[in-house]
Amino acid sequence: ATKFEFWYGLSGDLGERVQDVCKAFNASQADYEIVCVSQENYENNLQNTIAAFRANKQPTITQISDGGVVDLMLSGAFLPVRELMEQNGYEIQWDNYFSGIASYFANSKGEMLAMPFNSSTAMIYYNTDALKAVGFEGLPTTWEQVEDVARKMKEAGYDCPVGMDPAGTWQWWEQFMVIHNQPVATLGNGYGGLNAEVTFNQGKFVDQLTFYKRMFDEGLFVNKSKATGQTANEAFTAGDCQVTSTSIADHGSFAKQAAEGVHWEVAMLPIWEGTERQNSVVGGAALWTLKGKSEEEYKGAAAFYNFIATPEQALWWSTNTGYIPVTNSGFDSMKSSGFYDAAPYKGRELAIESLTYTPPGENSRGIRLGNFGAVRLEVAKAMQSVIFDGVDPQTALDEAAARSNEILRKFEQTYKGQQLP
Amino acid sequence: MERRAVYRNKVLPWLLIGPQLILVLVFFYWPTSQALYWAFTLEQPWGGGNAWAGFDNFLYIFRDNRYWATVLRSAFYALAATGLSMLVALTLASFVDRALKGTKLFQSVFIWPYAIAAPAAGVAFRFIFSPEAGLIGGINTIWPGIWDPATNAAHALAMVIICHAWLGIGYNFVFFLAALQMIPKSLSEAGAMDGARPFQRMMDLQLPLIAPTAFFLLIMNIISSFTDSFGLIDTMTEGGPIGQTEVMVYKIYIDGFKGLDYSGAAAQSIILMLLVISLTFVQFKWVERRVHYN
Amino acid sequence: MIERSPFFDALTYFAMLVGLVIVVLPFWIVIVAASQSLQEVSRVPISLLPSDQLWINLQEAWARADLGPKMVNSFIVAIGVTVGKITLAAMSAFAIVFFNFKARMICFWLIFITLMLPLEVRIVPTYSIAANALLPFQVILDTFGITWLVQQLSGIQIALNWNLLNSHAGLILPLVATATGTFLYRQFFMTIPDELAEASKMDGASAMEFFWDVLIPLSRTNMLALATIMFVGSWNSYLWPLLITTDRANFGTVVMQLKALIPNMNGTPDWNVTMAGALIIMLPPLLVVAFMQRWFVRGLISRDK
Amino acid sequence: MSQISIRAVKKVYQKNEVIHGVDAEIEAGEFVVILGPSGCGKSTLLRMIAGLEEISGGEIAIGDRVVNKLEPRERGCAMVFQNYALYPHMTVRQNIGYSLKVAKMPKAAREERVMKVAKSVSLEPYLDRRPGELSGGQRQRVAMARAMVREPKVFLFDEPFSNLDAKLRVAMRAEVRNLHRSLGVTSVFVTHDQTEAMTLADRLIIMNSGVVEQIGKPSEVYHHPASRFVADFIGSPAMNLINGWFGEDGNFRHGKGGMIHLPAIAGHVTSRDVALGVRPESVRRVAAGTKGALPAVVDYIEELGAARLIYADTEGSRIVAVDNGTDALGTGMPVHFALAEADLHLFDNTTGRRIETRPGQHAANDQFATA
Amino acid sequence: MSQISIRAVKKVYQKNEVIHGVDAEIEAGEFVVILGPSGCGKSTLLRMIAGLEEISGGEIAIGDRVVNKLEPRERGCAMVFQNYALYPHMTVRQNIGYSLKVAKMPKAAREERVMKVAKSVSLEPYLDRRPGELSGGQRQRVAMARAMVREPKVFLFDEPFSNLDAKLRVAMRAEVRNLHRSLGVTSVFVTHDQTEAMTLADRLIIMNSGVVEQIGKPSEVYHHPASRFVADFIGSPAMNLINGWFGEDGNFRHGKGGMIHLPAIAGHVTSRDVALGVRPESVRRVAAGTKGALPAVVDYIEELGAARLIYADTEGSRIVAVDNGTDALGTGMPVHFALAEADLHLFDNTTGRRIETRPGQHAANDQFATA
Ligand SMILES: Nc1ncnc2c1ncn2[C@@H]1O[C@H](COP(=O)(O)OP(=O)(O)OP(=O)(O)O)[C@@H](O)[C@H]1O
Ligand SMILES: Nc1ncnc2c1ncn2[C@@H]1O[C@H](COP(=O)(O)OP(=O)(O)OP(=O)(O)O)[C@@H](O)[C@H]1O
Ligand SMILES: O=P(O)(O)OC[C@H](O)CO
Ligand SMILES: [Mg+2]
Ligand SMILES: [Mg+2]
Repeated sequence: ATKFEFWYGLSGDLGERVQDVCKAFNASQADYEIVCVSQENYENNLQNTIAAFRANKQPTITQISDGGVVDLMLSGAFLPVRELMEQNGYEIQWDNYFSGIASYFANSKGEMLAMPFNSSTAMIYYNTDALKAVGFEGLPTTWEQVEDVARKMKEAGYDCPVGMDPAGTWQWWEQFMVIHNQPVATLGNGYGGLNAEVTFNQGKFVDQLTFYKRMFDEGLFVNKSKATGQTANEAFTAGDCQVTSTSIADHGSFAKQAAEGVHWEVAMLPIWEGTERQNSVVGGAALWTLKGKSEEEYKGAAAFYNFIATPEQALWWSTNTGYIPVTNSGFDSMKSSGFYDAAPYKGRELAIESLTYTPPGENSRGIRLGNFGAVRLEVAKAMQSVIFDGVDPQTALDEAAARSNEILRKFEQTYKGQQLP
Repeated sequence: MERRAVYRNKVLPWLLIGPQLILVLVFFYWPTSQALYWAFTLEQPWGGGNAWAGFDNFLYIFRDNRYWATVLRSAFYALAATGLSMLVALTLASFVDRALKGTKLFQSVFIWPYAIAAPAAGVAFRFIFSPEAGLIGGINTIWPGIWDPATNAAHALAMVIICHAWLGIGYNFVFFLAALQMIPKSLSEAGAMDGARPFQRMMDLQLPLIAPTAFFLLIMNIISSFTDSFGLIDTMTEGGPIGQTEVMVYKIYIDGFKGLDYSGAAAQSIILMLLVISLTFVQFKWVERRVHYN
Repeated sequence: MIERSPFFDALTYFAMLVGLVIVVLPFWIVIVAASQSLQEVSRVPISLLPSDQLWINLQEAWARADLGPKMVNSFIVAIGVTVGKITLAAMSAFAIVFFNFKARMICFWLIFITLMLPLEVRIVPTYSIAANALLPFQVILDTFGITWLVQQLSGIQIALNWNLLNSHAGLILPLVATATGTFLYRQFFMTIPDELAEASKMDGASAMEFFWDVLIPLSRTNMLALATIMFVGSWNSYLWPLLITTDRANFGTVVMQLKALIPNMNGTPDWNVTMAGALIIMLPPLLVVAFMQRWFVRGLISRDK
Repeated sequence: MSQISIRAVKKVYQKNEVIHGVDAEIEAGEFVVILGPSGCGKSTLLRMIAGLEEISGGEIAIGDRVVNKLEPRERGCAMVFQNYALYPHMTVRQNIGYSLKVAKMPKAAREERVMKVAKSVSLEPYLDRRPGELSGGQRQRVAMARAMVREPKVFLFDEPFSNLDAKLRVAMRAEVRNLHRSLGVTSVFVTHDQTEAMTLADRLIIMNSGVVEQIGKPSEVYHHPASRFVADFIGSPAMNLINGWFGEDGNFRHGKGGMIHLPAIAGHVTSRDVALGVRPESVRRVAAGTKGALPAVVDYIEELGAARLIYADTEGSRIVAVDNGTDALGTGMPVHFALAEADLHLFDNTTGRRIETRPGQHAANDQFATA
Repeated sequence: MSQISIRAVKKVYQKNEVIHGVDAEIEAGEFVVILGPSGCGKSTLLRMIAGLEEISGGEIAIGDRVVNKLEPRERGCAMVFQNYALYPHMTVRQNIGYSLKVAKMPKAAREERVMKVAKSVSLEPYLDRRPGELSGGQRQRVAMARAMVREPKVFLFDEPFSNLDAKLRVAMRAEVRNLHRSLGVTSVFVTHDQTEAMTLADRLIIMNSGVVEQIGKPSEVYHHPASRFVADFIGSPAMNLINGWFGEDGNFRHGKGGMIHLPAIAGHVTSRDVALGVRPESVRRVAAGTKGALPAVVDYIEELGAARLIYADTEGSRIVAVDNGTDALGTGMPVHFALAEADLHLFDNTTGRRIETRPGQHAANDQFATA
């Protein structure tokens, strides 16, 4: 059997699910053997993939998240998945994929560059007992309500109404921008070319950051992170924090890990009253096929892609993680089978609802910026410096924007003369 | 090198020194030249090619106040950790030097920190200093939030520096003790005959005489503040909060390997190398002067 | 010491005891925490008495960080670096100290400049060669047209390639390349009187016979010292393995696993397991230093003179 | 009253007694040299006087104070160490002035005193150098200046010249002598070099394995050694010491049937296991057949330039003679010796002590006795 | 034919000539000592013979082979080094046997030879010790045994006793002499100790600053020094050398108006800037008023035990005399000296060479001249 490697950026419970997929694939046929290696998280995986590629030791398949799409696009290091599948004689219904996914992971012609695998979006999770305790019916949908319940929870003696890691830019910044229809960058969030400039220091996010700061000062939001010894997710499942925001992907893990007596539900991210909700942007990652491997390995990769695209596999994956089904038909069939109607899967359909709330617009089809990981880090720093050190939000964001632009310019220079595909 | 070289042979010395020379060329000179090249170009992360950038990378670094903050922080870190560590080590060494009964036991234990990997010490001290557990965290149960290295940069930096200083105690102690023991006993006795009391002898005789060792240690500690700090920071704070515990090496790592800016990192690397070389050069000059004494 | 007053003696013991606490306390806390149960370790402030869970925690840490294969790797690296360094260092120091050849001083400086720059300081440069350690030779062959020549003559394209990523060689060789050992050996060789070499010459021994029969046996202490320093240094190395190893499962070292032990994956801050892991990982070099103390201290110090 | 009294002083190092009860009185202004082989306890004794070593038993008084419990600084002694023990990081000026500085003497007064002392040992040109920039002799002088500057009651020297080469040693000897002459300070000087000791001392204290063998003037010690040890130790080439048996007939029997007739001594000594001592310069070659001449066979000759040493065997015992002859003499040739009767010494081999053969046997003279 | 021929040998270190053309012939079986002050090039010359130092000019032959280009091991020399240079990690047995092992001699034969040599220097009981566990003298003997075991044609010694104490040195001297007597191997021995040189040498080579000053038998060198340097260097206390001016009237004028009448020499010497040499033992005290006695004033006295040295000033020049008197003599007291005419030497102060005043002036005798 031909062996080939697959590096992925998930760990913990989700990482084990990936291993399950790999085992299932290996068991399903005898021609190929996939070797799946966890690189802990998306950033590490990107970094290690680059190192390996430079050393000509790259895996055949690597899992790159939304943030790394442009890095891959210009790397010249990958084979577009569409070509790969065609060459190996697989028929894939590319237009069956979620438009959000397609707009993120496809080139400007709409040709899919990477195989969609684990897609998600950011959600907010509530401890329903705590909500009940403060007399809130249903789940909050606006930031006003969130503030309100948080304040009441505090008064009711909850130490940590909302757990938040200010380094979590994806849910607390990126998705906020998108659903509030705020541009992260010019040229349609960078889709228009490498010369885009960030603009997140203007508009609603300045107020939002001011809001976060106020919440922290009032003790309604509490810093929860690795550095404090307990992440926001842990604090939530342990019942220590009553609200948290994270990926829908964690829905499965929460169900397993929630401490006894902790009851919770998931909801779409809140918006400010008076704003029109825009669709949220797709998260998670897709599978990229790297250059420099043998035909046999590519055949194996194609077979693997085909395997995960089978309806049974897709169903298994979405069932056992919180990731959404990546195809329209997949979603439809799960929905019609009543999958989302009862616990423990109830609520996951809201992710799809969030993603499809409106048709993707200029500001909500995705973000196409080079070295976006570094930009995220700048924003994270801005958020932390506001929240921890009391820096003025506008100042902090201006600085982050200026630095982000430098990162983008450097990227542009590095790939001088190249175009986004 | 004043000694006469005893053997003359055209081939043998090359065979002997060859392997090391090759390793040094492959792992030192070639890479350094390569990095120098990167520093003057914009290297594509995936290695597809690069664009000539002249001094841009350096100018970019020099214009970046965050870089200078890192340099200052590194200097502070180095001096604080070094000073703390050397002070403790010197104190211990000068008491051990009295060679009372049982000192041997203390002496051997004082060396232990040398054996410990920085990341291991980092993990241990992280627990000790953890705000919600362990030893220091206890203070938070009395005054909540008074100790919080997760968000307070000063706390985080202090925690790392203390750990670093602890790690250096063993090494510094060994050198100080050796230096003190190398001072002829008769010098102390001459001091006693001259009427000086122990503390005064320490200040007037011992300290000036171990000054060269102290200076050597200062340099070695500063260099180690570039090396050991990585493992500490990576396990204790990962440079946080808000990058406020990043030191030069850590920033190189973050910018280069996390931020995928190989060229900027290469430029920083070159600067760091020059810095270390000049420190060592100063040390050599000092050593030359020290020869004077004896 | 001249003054022998009881007060001064008492002060001395007191100061040394304080020092002992400073040095030993972290070790103690690691051991204590590693022996406690989750509840005990979560108590604030922590009890400073060990409990009975040590073995369980050690097993848990061993399993969680997959320390078995990592231990093997760490030993391979530490021993590889130690042996490699000692061998190379003794040889090159011998050449530098005892041979009179033209490029002697140049070689000396070429090697000794590296002494000033530990791997961490030149991490980016060193990393640049991770992909292909033989690239310099390829470049030499290319620039001198040898590649072209060989291709013309034999049709074979010379492509030297030695990838260091995820290999023991990659973990070991850059650590071997520095001059620490060479310097230590040089310092030692310089203390060997010329007459010893001359006596062996008069006895009819060749240079290599002198090396084997006299120098090597004489440098046993230095070898032990260097071995200790190298073992500890390479066991404890962190940044380089982190960069050069993308396949942690197969090529990771124990020290790299420390971070994986920090509680955050599973929700509960089980510091007891973390400390048990730290204990396992810090033990081998600690034992080496404790046992080799006598020799290694001497060697360590002679490095500076 | 003497300046330094050493009374039954003992020293024990870790249960190991190295000084077994020494008594000595040193007069004010005297220059006393402690002489003895390596390891005999000279330094230990000196360091106990200085206060650098605890006194395990007995007591030491300086002036009229028992100093056993006093710190070095309180004893009024200054010491010159074997390796000078100069402060390497201080200039000559600072080295000399350090004790004054410690004593908080005002700077001006200090300067003046340092200058005065430096002048007295001709060190002015070097005041701003460091010890490392001085020659051995100059360093030695700094060490002395440093001791002098405090105007101590007692000078202690521990082999101060042992690191100097032969020529310099002789020169420094003269300097120390001059110094002592001009300052008149009580001095105790330790050495194991007998020439140094002889030429410097007012009185010698000869030590061996932690006990005092003899205390006396140099000439006294030379001409009237109180023990076999002293006889053997003092003088170069060493005194001939022939082991033998003294009969009541006044004959000394030794070796393989050797016999020396010594009527002058006969009456004073009863038969015992003794050693007969005679200095090589008191052994003179005489013509074969001279009455009572000791017959001997030349073993070998050592040419000294001015004279030669004849190493010979007289009936199984080794005898050495200083000879001024220039005739060809070689191994195996027969010679005859006469011993100067005035320079004959007897030692009890059991106790090692001298056997007094006549009262007032002091100065050597030139008369030669025949056996 | 001589065993070692040194012909116009030069040595240049980095443009610095330290040996300026040395010629010497060493006969087979001879024991030659190279003597000279520190730094004069003794070791360098010896090392060139050994092959440890390249020969910059001239040639050295051992036996009938010019050895300039040969490796040490091909020259058949064995060397004993100043600090012994024993292999510290090997036992005595291994030290001695190492050269045989390198030469691949079978183990049994090697053992036997080592045993034989060890026996000849009484080292058998120590064969399994390391050098660190031996006394200085024993180490010295191991070094000699190591040299002997190869049965070399030539023994080379570079100050082999300089690390030993005085007594041991004398003893080792005897051993080396015996060794040479029994083996009869040509030996070259370097030292700067004149007593050692005088007592050991068949012939002396006296070197100074890279040139040979004199080659000759010890007594020849002592009694007939070929240059002012040799006169000053050989003998202890050193020869009195009084700088002055020799008039045609046969009077030697020196110092502040001093004049010595030397009729015996007068005829042979024209007026020149010369030094008059006379050994201290040839300066005898005479009664005041003795005809032609040199008047002098005592500077100081050095007591040597057997005799004393009088350091005195005679009209501005320093003169030293060996004196056997026992009368009290002190600084400033007047004395009178007579010089032994047979032991008077004259040296040209410009060239430093001896001025021959009469033919065959060799042996000293006891006659004393008056001025
Ligand atoms: N600190 C010490 N501990 C134990 N024994 C000691 C110590 N110092 C000296 N000794 C022993 O005491 C004895 C006398 O030593 P001391 O130094 O007084 O001899 P010394 O006569 O000065 O000899 P040298 O001429 O070699 O200096 C020696 O046997 C020595 O080994
Ligand atoms: N390797 C060398 N390089 C340069 N000069 C040297 C070297 N070896 C010796 N010399 C010089 O050559 C001269 C003679 O040295 P040599 O060692 O032969 O003297 P020596 O007579 O043996 O003296 P000593 O009695 O001190 O051993 C000295 O001036 C010395 O400085
Ligand atoms: O946690 P995931 O897998 O949903 O991904 C989150 C973000 O997309 C990371 O960029
Ligand atoms: Mg002593
Ligand atoms: Mg020499």
